[in-house]
Amino acid sequence: MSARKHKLINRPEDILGEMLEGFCAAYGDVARLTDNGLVVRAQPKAAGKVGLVIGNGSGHEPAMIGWIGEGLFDVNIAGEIFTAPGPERIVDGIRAADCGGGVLVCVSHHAGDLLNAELALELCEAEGITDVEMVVLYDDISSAPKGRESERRGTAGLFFVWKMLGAFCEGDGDLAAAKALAEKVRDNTRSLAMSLSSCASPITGEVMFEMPEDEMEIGMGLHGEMGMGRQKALGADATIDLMLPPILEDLPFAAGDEVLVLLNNSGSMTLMELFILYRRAAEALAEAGIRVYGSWIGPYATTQEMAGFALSLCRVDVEMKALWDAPANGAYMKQA
Amino acid sequence: MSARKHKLINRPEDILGEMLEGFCAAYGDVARLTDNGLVVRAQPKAAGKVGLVIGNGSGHEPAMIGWIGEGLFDVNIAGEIFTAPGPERIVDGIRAADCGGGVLVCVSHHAGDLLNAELALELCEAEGITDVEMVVLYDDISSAPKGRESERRGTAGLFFVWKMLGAFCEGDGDLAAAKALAEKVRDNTRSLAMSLSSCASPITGEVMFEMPEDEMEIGMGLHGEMGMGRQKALGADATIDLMLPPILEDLPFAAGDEVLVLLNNSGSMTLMELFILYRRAAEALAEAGIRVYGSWIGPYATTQEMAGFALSLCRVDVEMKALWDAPANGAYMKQA
Amino acid sequence: MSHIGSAEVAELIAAVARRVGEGRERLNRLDAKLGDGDHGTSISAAFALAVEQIAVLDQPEPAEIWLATAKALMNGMGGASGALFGTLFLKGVAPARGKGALTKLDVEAMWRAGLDGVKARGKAGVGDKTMVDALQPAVDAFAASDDFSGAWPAAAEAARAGAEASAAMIARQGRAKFLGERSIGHQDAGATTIALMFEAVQMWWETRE
Amino acid sequence: MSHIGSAEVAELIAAVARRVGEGRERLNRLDAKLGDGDHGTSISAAFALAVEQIAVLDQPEPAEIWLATAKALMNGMGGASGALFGTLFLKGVAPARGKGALTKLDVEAMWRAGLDGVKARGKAGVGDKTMVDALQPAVDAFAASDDFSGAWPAAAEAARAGAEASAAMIARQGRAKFLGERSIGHQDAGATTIALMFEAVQMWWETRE
Ligand SMILES: Nc1ncnc2c1ncn2[C@@H]1O[C@H](COP(=O)(O)OP(=O)(O)O)[C@@H](O)[C@H]1O
Ligand SMILES: Nc1ncnc2c1ncn2[C@@H]1O[C@H](COP(=O)(O)OP(=O)(O)O)[C@@H](O)[C@H]1O
Ligand SMILES: [Mg+2]
Ligand SMILES: [Mg+2]
Ligand SMILES: [Mg+2]
Ligand SMILES: [Mg+2]
Repeated sequence: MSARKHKLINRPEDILGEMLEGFCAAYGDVARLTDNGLVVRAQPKAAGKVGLVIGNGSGHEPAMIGWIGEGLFDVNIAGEIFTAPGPERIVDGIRAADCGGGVLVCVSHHAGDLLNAELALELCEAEGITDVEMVVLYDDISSAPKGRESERRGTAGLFFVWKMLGAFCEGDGDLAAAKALAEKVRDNTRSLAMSLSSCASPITGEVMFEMPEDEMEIGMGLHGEMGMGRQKALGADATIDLMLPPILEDLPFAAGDEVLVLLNNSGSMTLMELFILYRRAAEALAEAGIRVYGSWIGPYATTQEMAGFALSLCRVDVEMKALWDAPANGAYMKQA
Repeated sequence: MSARKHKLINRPEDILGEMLEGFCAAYGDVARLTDNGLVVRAQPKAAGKVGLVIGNGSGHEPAMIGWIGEGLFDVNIAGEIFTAPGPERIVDGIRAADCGGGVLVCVSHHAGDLLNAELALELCEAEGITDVEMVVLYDDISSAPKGRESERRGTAGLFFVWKMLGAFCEGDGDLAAAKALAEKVRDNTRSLAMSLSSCASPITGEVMFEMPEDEMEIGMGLHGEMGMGRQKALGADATIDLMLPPILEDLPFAAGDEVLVLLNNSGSMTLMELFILYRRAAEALAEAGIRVYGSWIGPYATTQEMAGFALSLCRVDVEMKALWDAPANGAYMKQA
Repeated sequence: MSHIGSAEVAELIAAVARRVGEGRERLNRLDAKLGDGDHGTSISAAFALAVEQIAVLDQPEPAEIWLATAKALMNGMGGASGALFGTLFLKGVAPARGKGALTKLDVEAMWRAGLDGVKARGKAGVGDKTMVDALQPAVDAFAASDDFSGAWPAAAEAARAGAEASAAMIARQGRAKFLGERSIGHQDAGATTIALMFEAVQMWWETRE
Repeated sequence: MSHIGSAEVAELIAAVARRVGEGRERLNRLDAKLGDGDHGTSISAAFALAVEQIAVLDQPEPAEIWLATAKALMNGMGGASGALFGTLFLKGVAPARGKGALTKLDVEAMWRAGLDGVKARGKAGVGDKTMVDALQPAVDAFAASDDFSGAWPAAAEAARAGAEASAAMIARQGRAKFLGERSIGHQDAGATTIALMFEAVQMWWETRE
C-alpha cells in the first residue's frame, strides 16, 4: 500500500517556521511564537513556579505545540521534522521557561532528544545557569524488555505525564518534587503501538518504510521505528486482545487498580475504528477488574498520516487523579 | 494512490452499534447510549428549553456524536455508514430531545437526511407530536451556484451552526427563534473542500473513488462526492489562494467583516499541513481587511481517512460572537 | 386469477426479497460505479427484514403487508433510497386499504400512487438515471394491460428495458449526480433493483398460474 | 608541510563541506534504507553553515574554527547525529586551544578526543553500524602514520573500508537499531559521511602538497 506522498506544504525547508507561524496565528490566545522560534505560553505563569520545557522533533502535531498553555508546558522547542533541536535552542528554551522556580527539561526518550538535552545542560552549567533538572521519560514496552525500562522509547502515553506534571507545576511544589512527580507518572505508565501503514516524510517526499497491505506491525515507534514484528492484520477485538495483555503484565496492572486510558491516533486511523477498539479495551479491563477513571481518544502524538494507534494505560492514585482533573488550556488539550 | 482498505473493525454489520458503545463507554460523563440506539446527553437540559436533534450517516466521526453535550446537541441519531437513519428512528430522537420547549430537527442538506426528516415530520404529525420544526442547513459553495444556495450540500462549516445554535438553546429563546438563528448562521457561512486522496468504505472494503497520485479535487463532498473537478496537486499557499477567493466572493465577505475560520481535516491531513495552510489563509484574510475572531483547526467532520480539508468562514456579529464564546461540553468540542 | 389476496401478496414480497438477495453483489458492483457500493447490501437486507416482519403479522390485509414492507424499507435501509423505496410501498397502502383481495386495477392504483410518491419526494423524472427510469415504464406497461397475466410480464419487460436505458444517461439525482458526465456508461443500481423486483413478480406469477 | 594553520584548517572544512554536499543524495538514499532518509540533506546543510560561520570569524585560531564547526553541526543539524558530529569537533577544541598552527600530533589528539567523545556520548563501539565504524579505524590509521602526508591517505583509506564494512553489520544504535537483522546489507549513512570527510581532506591535501 503506497502512502500519500504529496503534502500540502510550500518548501520542505520552510515547514517548521511556517507551521509554527500558522499555529500561533490561530491560537494566539494560548501560545505565542518568540523571535527566536520558541512556542511559549501567551500568559506566562506566576513568578517562583517551576518552569516546564520540552524540545522535540516536529511532525507529530499536535504534540508538543498543542500542549503549551495553562496547566501544561511553558515552552516548546520544536525541531525540524523528526529531529530533536540542537543544544543552543534548548538553552534558549530553558531561559524562556525560567520564572524563578527552576526549570525542568522533559525528555521523551529518543537518542536525539536525550543527547541534545545533555549537551544543553552542559552548556547551562558552563554559562552558570543553575536550577535546571532533566527528567527522561519512556513508556513503550516494545522497545526494551521489562527490567530495562530506562532503555525504552518515549511515546504517546507520556501524555499522562505532561498533563499531570503541568498541573503540578501550577502549584507550589519545587523542582525536585516536580521531577519526582514526572518519574512517578512515568513509572505507572505503559504503552504499545501498532500500525497498518507507512507514511511519507514531508522532507524527502518518500515513504518512510514499507508496509505490505494486510499486514500490521505491533510495537511501532513514533517515527516509524520497527517494533516486535509484522503479522497479518487482524480485526479490532483481536488487535486489542493481542496488545492489552502484554501492557497489563508489564507494570503489572492488577484487579482493583484504577487507570487512565489513552487511544492515540497516529495519523489516519478513524475515530470510528478507535471507538470500536476502545469498546473492547474497556470490556477487557472490566473483565480484569481494572477500573477506568478517564479516557482520551484522538490524535495526541502523530506520525504524519500513519494509520495506527497506541494503547496507553496509566495507574492513578488520589494525587494523580486530582492532577488529571485540574484545568488545562492548551490549543489541543482543554479541560475546564 | 491506493487507500488503506483494512479497517480495524470486527464485522461490517456491527460497526455502528460497536462504535456507539465504545464512544459512550469512553465519554459516559458527557453522552449516553439509549436502549433504542440514540446518543443523548448524560445530563438532560432544563425543562422548557428547545431540544436539538440531528440524524446523519456515520463514518464522519467525531461528527455528530462528538457534539452531544451541554451547549450543543441533545440527541444524535446515528445512521449506518454514510446513510441517513430512517424516519422511525428520527421520531425516536425527536421524542428523546423533547423537554417541553419544542424540538428543532437539524438537517445537514443531503438527499437522504432531508427525505427521512420529512418522512419523520409526517409521522410526527400523524401521531400528534406537535411543536417540531425542521431546519435545512448547507454551506458548500461547490455544490450549486450562487442564487441556488438551498440546493447546496451541508458540510464541515455547519460546525458554526451547531456551536451557536447549541448555545442559543441553552437560553430562553423559543423554537421559532432557534430556527431563525440557525438560518442566520447558515446564511453567513460558506465552505469549500478539497482532497488529495480517496478513502475506503468500511462496509465494502473498497476504495470509494479513484484519485490519481499528484492530483486533487476541489469541491469534494463529505462522502467523496465530486466537486468542481480535478487538477494537478498544488502547494499549500497556492491551494489556499485557489480556494479562498471563491469563498469570499460568494457571501461576499468584505473588508471590515469579522469572521470565524474553520480548517476541517477530512481524515488523514496532518496538523502540520493544516497549520501551514492556516498561515496563508490568515495572511490573505488580513490582506482583504477581514478580521479573524476565532479559529478551529482539526477533524470535525471526516470522510473516513480521506486526505483533504475544508476551509469554512462564518461572518459574525455581536450576538453570534457571544454564542460562539459560550461554554460547551461535548466529547470533541470543549469550551470553558 | 383476477384477484390476489394476502397470501399472494406475501408470496410476491418474498419472491422479490429472494431475487434481490440473489442480485446483491451485482447491485453492489453497479452502485460502486456511481455511488458508495452498498445498494445491494442494504436493499437485500431491507427486503429480508420485510419478509420477517410480514411473517409476524396476524391475519393481515394486503394493505398491512404493503405497509410492513414500506416500514422495513424505510427504517431498515435508511438513506435517500430507503425513503424512496419505502415511499413506493407506503403510498400504495391507501388504495389497498380495506380490501381483502386486490384486482388488477387495485394493484395498478397502488403502483401508480407509489410512483407518484417517489417522483414527488425524490424530484427525479424519467431520464435522470434513477429507479424512476425503470419504475415509470413498468407502471405504465402494467396499466396498459388488461389483466394480471398480461400486466406482470409487460411490467417486467418495461422495467428491464428502462434499467438498461439508464446506462446511457447522465445522473441528475442521487450520489451519482456529482459525477456529471462521468456517470455515463453505467446502469443505475436502483433502476436495476426495480427491474429485479418486477422480474421476480413475473416469475412468481408464472409458477402460480 | 609539518604544520597546518588557520587558513589550512578553514580550507579543510570547506573541502569537507563540498564533498559532503556532492554526496547529499547518496547519503539520503543510504539513510532511507536504515533511517529517515534525511542524513544527506542535514549534514550537508550543517557543513555549509559551518563554512558560513567560519567566514565571519575575525582572525580565528584553528581551535575557534573547530568550535564554529562543532556549533554549526550541533545547532544546525539537531538530532542524535547533530549531537554526535558536533561532539566529534567540540572535543577536538581543547587539544587545539592556544595553538596558532597544528602539528600532526596535535591533529591526532584532536581526532582522538573527538572519537572518544562520540563513543562516550553515543555509546556505540566498532561493529554497531554507526559513524564509529569509519571513525575509529580512520583515527587509528591517522595515529599510525608519522606525518600528515602518510596520515591523511591512510585515514581516508581506513574510513572508506570501515564504512563499507558497516554494510554487513547489524545496527545497535541510531534509528536503524529497531530494524535488527533487517539492517544487514545496507551501508551506514553516518559512516559514509565520515569516509567522505576523510576522502575530502586527503584530496585537499594532495592538491596542497
Ligand atoms: N432523488 C432520487 N429519486 C429517485 N431515485 C433515487 C434518488 N436518489 C437516489 N435514488 C436511487 O437510489 C439508488 C442508490 O441507492 P443506495 O445505494 O441504496 O443509496 P445511497 O446512495 O444512499 O447509498 C440510486 O441508484 C437511485 O436509483
Ligand atoms: N549512538 C550513535 N553513535 C554513533 N553514531 C550514531 C549513533 N546514532 C546514530 N548515529 C549515526 O547517525 C547517522 C544518522 O544520521 P541522521 O540521519 O542525520 O540522523 P537521524 O537518524 O536523526 O535522522 C547514522 O547513520 C549513524 O552513523
Ligand atoms: Mg532525521
Ligand atoms: Mg449508502
Ligand atoms: Mg449506495
Ligand atoms: Mg536520518
